[in-house]
Amino acid sequence: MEKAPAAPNPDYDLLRPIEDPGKSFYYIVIVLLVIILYTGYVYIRQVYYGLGVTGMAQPVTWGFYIINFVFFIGISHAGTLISAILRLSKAEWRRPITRMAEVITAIVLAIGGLHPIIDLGRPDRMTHLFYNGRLQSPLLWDIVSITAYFTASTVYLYIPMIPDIAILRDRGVKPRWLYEFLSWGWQGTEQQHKVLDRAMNILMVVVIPIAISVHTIISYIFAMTVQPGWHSTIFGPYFVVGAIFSGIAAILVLMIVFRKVFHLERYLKLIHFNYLSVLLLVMSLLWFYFTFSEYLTGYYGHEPNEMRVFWYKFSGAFAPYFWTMVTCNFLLPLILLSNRKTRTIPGILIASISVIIGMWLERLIIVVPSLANPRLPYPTGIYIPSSTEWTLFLGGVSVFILGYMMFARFFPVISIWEIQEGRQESAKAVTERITSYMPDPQTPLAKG
Amino acid sequence: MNYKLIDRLQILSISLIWLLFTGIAVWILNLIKESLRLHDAPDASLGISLVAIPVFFTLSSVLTYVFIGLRKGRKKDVES
Amino acid sequence: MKITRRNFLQMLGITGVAAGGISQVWAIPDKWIEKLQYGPRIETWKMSTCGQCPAGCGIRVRLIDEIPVRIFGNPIAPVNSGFICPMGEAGLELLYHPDRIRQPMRRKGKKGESSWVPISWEEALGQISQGLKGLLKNQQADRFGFFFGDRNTLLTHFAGDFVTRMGSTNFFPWRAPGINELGLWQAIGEYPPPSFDLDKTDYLLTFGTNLLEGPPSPVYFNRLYGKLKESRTRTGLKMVHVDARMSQAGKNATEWVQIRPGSMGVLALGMAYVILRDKNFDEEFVARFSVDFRGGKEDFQTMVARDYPPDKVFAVTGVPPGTVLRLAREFSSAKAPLALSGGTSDRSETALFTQWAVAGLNALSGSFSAKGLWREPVPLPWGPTPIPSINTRSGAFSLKPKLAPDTDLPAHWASEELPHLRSAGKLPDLEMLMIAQVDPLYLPVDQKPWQEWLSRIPQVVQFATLIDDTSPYADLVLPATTYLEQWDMTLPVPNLPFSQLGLQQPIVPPLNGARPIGDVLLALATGQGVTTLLSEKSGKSYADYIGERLKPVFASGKGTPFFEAVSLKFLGELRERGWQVYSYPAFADFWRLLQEKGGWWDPGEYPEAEWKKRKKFAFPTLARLNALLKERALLSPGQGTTKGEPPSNKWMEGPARKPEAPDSFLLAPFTTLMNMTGEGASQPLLRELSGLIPRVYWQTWAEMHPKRAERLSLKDGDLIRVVSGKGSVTLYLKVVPTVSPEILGVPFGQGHKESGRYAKNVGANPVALIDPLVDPLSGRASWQSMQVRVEKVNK
Amino acid sequence: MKWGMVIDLQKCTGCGECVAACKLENNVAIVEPKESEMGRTMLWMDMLTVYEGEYPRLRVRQFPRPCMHCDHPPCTKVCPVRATYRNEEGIVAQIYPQCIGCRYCMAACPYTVKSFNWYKPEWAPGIRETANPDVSVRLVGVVEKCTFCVHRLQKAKEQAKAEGRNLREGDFQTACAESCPAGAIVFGDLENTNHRVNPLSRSPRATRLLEDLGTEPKVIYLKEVD
Repeated sequence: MEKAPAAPNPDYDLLRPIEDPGKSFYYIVIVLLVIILYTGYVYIRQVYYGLGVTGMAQPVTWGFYIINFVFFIGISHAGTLISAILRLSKAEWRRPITRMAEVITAIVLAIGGLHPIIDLGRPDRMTHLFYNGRLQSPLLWDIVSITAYFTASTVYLYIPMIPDIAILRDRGVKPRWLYEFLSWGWQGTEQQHKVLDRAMNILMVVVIPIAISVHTIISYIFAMTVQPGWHSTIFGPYFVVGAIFSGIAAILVLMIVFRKVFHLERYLKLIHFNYLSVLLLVMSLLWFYFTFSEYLTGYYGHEPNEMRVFWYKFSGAFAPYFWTMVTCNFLLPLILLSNRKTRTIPGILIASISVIIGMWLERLIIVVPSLANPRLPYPTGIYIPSSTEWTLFLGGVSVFILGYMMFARFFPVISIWEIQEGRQESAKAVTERITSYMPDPQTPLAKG
Repeated sequence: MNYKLIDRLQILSISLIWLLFTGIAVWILNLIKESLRLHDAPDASLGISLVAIPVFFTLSSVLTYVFIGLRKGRKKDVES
Repeated sequence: MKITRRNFLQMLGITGVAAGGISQVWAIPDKWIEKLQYGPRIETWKMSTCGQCPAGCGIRVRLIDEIPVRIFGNPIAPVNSGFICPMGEAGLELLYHPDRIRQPMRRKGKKGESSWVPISWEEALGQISQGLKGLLKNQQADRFGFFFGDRNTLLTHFAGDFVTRMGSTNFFPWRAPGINELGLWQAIGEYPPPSFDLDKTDYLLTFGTNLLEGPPSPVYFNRLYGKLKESRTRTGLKMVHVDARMSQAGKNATEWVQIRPGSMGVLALGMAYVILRDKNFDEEFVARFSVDFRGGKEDFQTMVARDYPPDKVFAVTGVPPGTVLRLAREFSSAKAPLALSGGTSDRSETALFTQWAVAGLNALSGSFSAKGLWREPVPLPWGPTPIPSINTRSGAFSLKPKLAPDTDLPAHWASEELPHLRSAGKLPDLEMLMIAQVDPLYLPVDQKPWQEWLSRIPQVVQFATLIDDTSPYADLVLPATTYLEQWDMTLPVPNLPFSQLGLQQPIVPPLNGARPIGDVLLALATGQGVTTLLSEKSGKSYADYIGERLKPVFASGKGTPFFEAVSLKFLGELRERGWQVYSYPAFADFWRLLQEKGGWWDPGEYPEAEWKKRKKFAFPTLARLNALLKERALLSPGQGTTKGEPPSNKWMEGPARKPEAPDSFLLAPFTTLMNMTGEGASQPLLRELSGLIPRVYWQTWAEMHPKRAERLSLKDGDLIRVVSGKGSVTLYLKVVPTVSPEILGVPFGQGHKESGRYAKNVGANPVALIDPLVDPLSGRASWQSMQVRVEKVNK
Repeated sequence: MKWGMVIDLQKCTGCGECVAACKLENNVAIVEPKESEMGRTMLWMDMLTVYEGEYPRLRVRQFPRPCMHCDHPPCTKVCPVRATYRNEEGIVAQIYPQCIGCRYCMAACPYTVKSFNWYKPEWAPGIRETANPDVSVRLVGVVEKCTFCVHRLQKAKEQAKAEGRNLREGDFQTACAESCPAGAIVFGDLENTNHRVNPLSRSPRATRLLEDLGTEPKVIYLKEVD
């Protein structure tokens, strides 16, 4: 396309939240900032007094921080992975969704990545990792893979954004210099488009394995130990599935929220939700399949220590959490999404939220019980998270919300140019593609 | 607005990214050296590095490619 | 969290104030700090003897620049040969305890209030000698008394001596009676009783005796148990522990027999029944060395045959007839059977009856005829020392060279009953009472009368290192030194195959204004013009007294200072040849050697028990027991047979001890190695480790059988309230199979009202639940038979 | 040189002296009651209890539990900063100044032997100053555990060097072995045939905790036979 058409582009009302964010935006920002500042204070207190202010103890030496670490990183799989897959599979309905998804990734990764540091007893010694870390420790693998994933996904978020930034620049939206700087002199020439497409094609291929590796490696933190309930080969895929699962739920929730707040009904149509929720349903079934086989093998093997953990989850102290998890992750989504009547926006919202909760519980159920039931005859450990841990959890969530709001404040959450591109080209492209699937009419069938 | 400055900044940023990624690469290599010195499981370290380092460089090169590509692709008549 | 943390620290600060009576918390001397930082770090070692319990283990203290940093065992001390127990380890925490008293203190406010005015030593001593002077002037010396915790050291003799020289006879030593002490006293009228040699037995039957977790010497017996446990796999030695609670003794035995508290005597007689029926008893011993076995219409045989058939025994003890039969047969057919009674069996209303019955069982099954199993108590070369005694008719205390078998008892049996004796009018109203090395208001005694008694004594002087539960009833508290700052001498430990004198010497000079009790007494005596405490004019201090007592030991040429281990046998041979392992021509050398090596011992002087020489063994009979009951009525106000009622032995079985309701239990307090008598509680290490085995650190717990817990739908770690007629305490529940379903085991030794920051108001004291029951025959307070109810408390 | 420990459960009476000795020898902090209740009690040497059967056949097995000093320690592998490692004499050592307190080693240890300083360790005045000068007092936020009293090894080596001789068996004993009244704990060089541990470790009663994990502990238990 040439430069922006004179006629007011219908898609430009996507820029409204950027051009005038409105009062409520600032109120929310202030509230969030307050929460975040308090969280900061709480964290500083923890650094000052030591981890004693948490509810962790022997033998449950890992708690909320690790749980949330796994949880947030899991959510992060929403974006990049999904949008990459959709892009790769040329699913045209992806266009309004991809960016939202990618933004989630970038922000949540940043938050999740911080959690191991919060969990350190001596954050002041972080630097030790640099001059004598040891790559044989799964923690180091994590650091590497998460850095890779973070950079990759930000790049992957940024590059498709350039044209939109250019639009903002051309419309002279403040702060001008920012858009000028970020737009990298985009003018939408053929050449530039070619470059952009090629780059994106490379990226979407690179990103997928990285994304998968990240959560696999996170699962390794547990699977590499010999602890009952952790030392399992399917943990890698299990975690990845769970991650994508929770990711999709997260996107759905966000989509519904934005649809409501920015009145994007024109863009986020029921069809999108429908597709995504079906995807969610599929993941839910997949998740159940993994959970089932994980516990069945444990149960059938009947190794005493395994069983101690097993019963601790199924009928012991953790039974309530466990069965809630099963309900949230499997039963509820299954009921709500498999049935067309309930596969409505509210139904989907409920399902997604329950999945998010369920997945958090799953992380809890993976981390704590194995620690609480040591192999040797110790008493079973107890873990009651302290207010500090709750606050930091809340803080993490609010950082996410704030981050997302800030993004939405400066950049369009729906890729304008991709939509336009879709309007102008994809219809043609798709028909071509479809005809290319069809058998050619010219060549007659060989007579037998 | 000062286009020259912004231009500089853009170049600076891209080079910083390179710096970062080379930094990471150097760090990983250093860790491998460490593990060799303390002879504890360098194999794992090697494995990681084999995957990680190329990934980082692909990313950075893609970025640069886009950066240069976009500059090349500018219309000549555009005024800065 | 932060807040509670603050509070905790503040709490410490405050207790510090309250205890110290001064705003600033006690710490090590300031000059040390610098020394600790910049000192040349010269390491030195000093030998001494542990004073945490009466066992007298040799210790070896490591000093850096003259500052003690750690206590080890003295490798050449025969009693512990280099090993010590947790209490011994923790000694320094007592020495450096931040709440130690710095100055003499006078109580302000009325009795029972723990608030203090620090005063100078001069003032304090002045006040005491004033009091004493007054008493002596008005011929009221008998109004002066001394309640003294006997740590089996020379200081006990010295204190007794002090009291006598003051012209009073009211010396009240306190300690738990030794193993078999009560029973053998009744049977053969000997105190101290003959001692046993665990090494020689092939069937050990312990009636509540826990050699591993308390006196006489936990270290020695843990060591011996280690040896026996290993050798028993070859020798087939059988160790059976009879008690309501398994305890370490039961865990390390080959068999544990559950029994209802206080009914052990009945089991012993039940076994006797079987042995008699089998005619499988030690005819010779019974015939030659015993009385009242048969003949006469109320003899032992008839009583047992009539009253203790297995089924009846089962009804009382809860031990199935089959087990009684088996035990009896195994025991009587063993070559060297040994039955011990003490520990928990001492702490019931049937203490003496049980011990006597067990002694009878020993006699019956040939224990006394077994070669080398029983030995004579060792007389020390320094000749007889007066034994504190109480006359059960007059209730008068006195120090005698020898006890009269029918009227006298060792004083420490009855010393818990002082208030009762007073109210019975057998004890004069004291004007001045000294208390040292014991905390009566913490112990399982009848608390109320004690408080009243102490309240009515105008001058109660307490020697203490920490303000303890008794202090609020003392008018004057004098800061005493710990065993690491004073001279003393531990006396031989009963039931060890050698006699040992452990020298206690000051590892450091007394810290922060504390003074050794011995020297204070000496000063007071000279203040009264009494100088005869030390026979030599040259004598200045308590150390000299020890020297004097040691001179005869030196002169006798017996024994030797500790030396590197050689087998007892070899040493015996050396001695027979009249050799000395060290040569110490002059007493000075002997004294120096003692300080270098840590003590003196004599493995040779240990003859086998001679039954020809001694009084015949008297079997317990109904007649004797009932006579005794009348004889000792004094010790047990309002107990025993009422007039007119035909003599029966119902009471010997104690009250019916079956818990009735599903939520009611029999309270069975016990002690742990970490905190034998409650003193341990003041030291953080022991405080924490007191619950090492049940893994309930710092807290007091209650042990319940899984079945009962299930029925009450209680689970491990629950908080329960234990309620008795007397009071209630809240405890952590521990569900363990090591207690009989009828009892609730609760550790004794925590829940102090005072005793420093680490003990104060931490945990609970089962004594709060106990009604003052007394063994009518010995006057020992009982803590075994309280019925308690249990209810769940929500955390 | 491969230091190891043999614990004869047939001898052990479960008195707990080893625990006390260990705490004092290594200046292991005593946490306040609240903490302790949460399960933050620090015991380098612990005493574990197993109940077998029911009365009258009830047997209670108690065993002291130091660090197993595995030959293939699961804890050292996961440490991201080499704060714990297995030294050439087989002792699994902790480097307190190095530890970042991620507690991964605690999660990875199948024997749960490690303790963590949740707060700054506190001592009463006087007791802190007079702690064992040979052992550094830990800081807040680091993991600690039994070191086989490695500080004693250093002293013993210096001693032997000064006297110009090789290390003798008696020279280096851990606090627990040295103080065990029952003589149940024996410590020495597993590879040195002159040391008592060597034959003992090959006794038919010898067993290791969780052997099937292949961690190859150097703490060997001799089973209780009755």
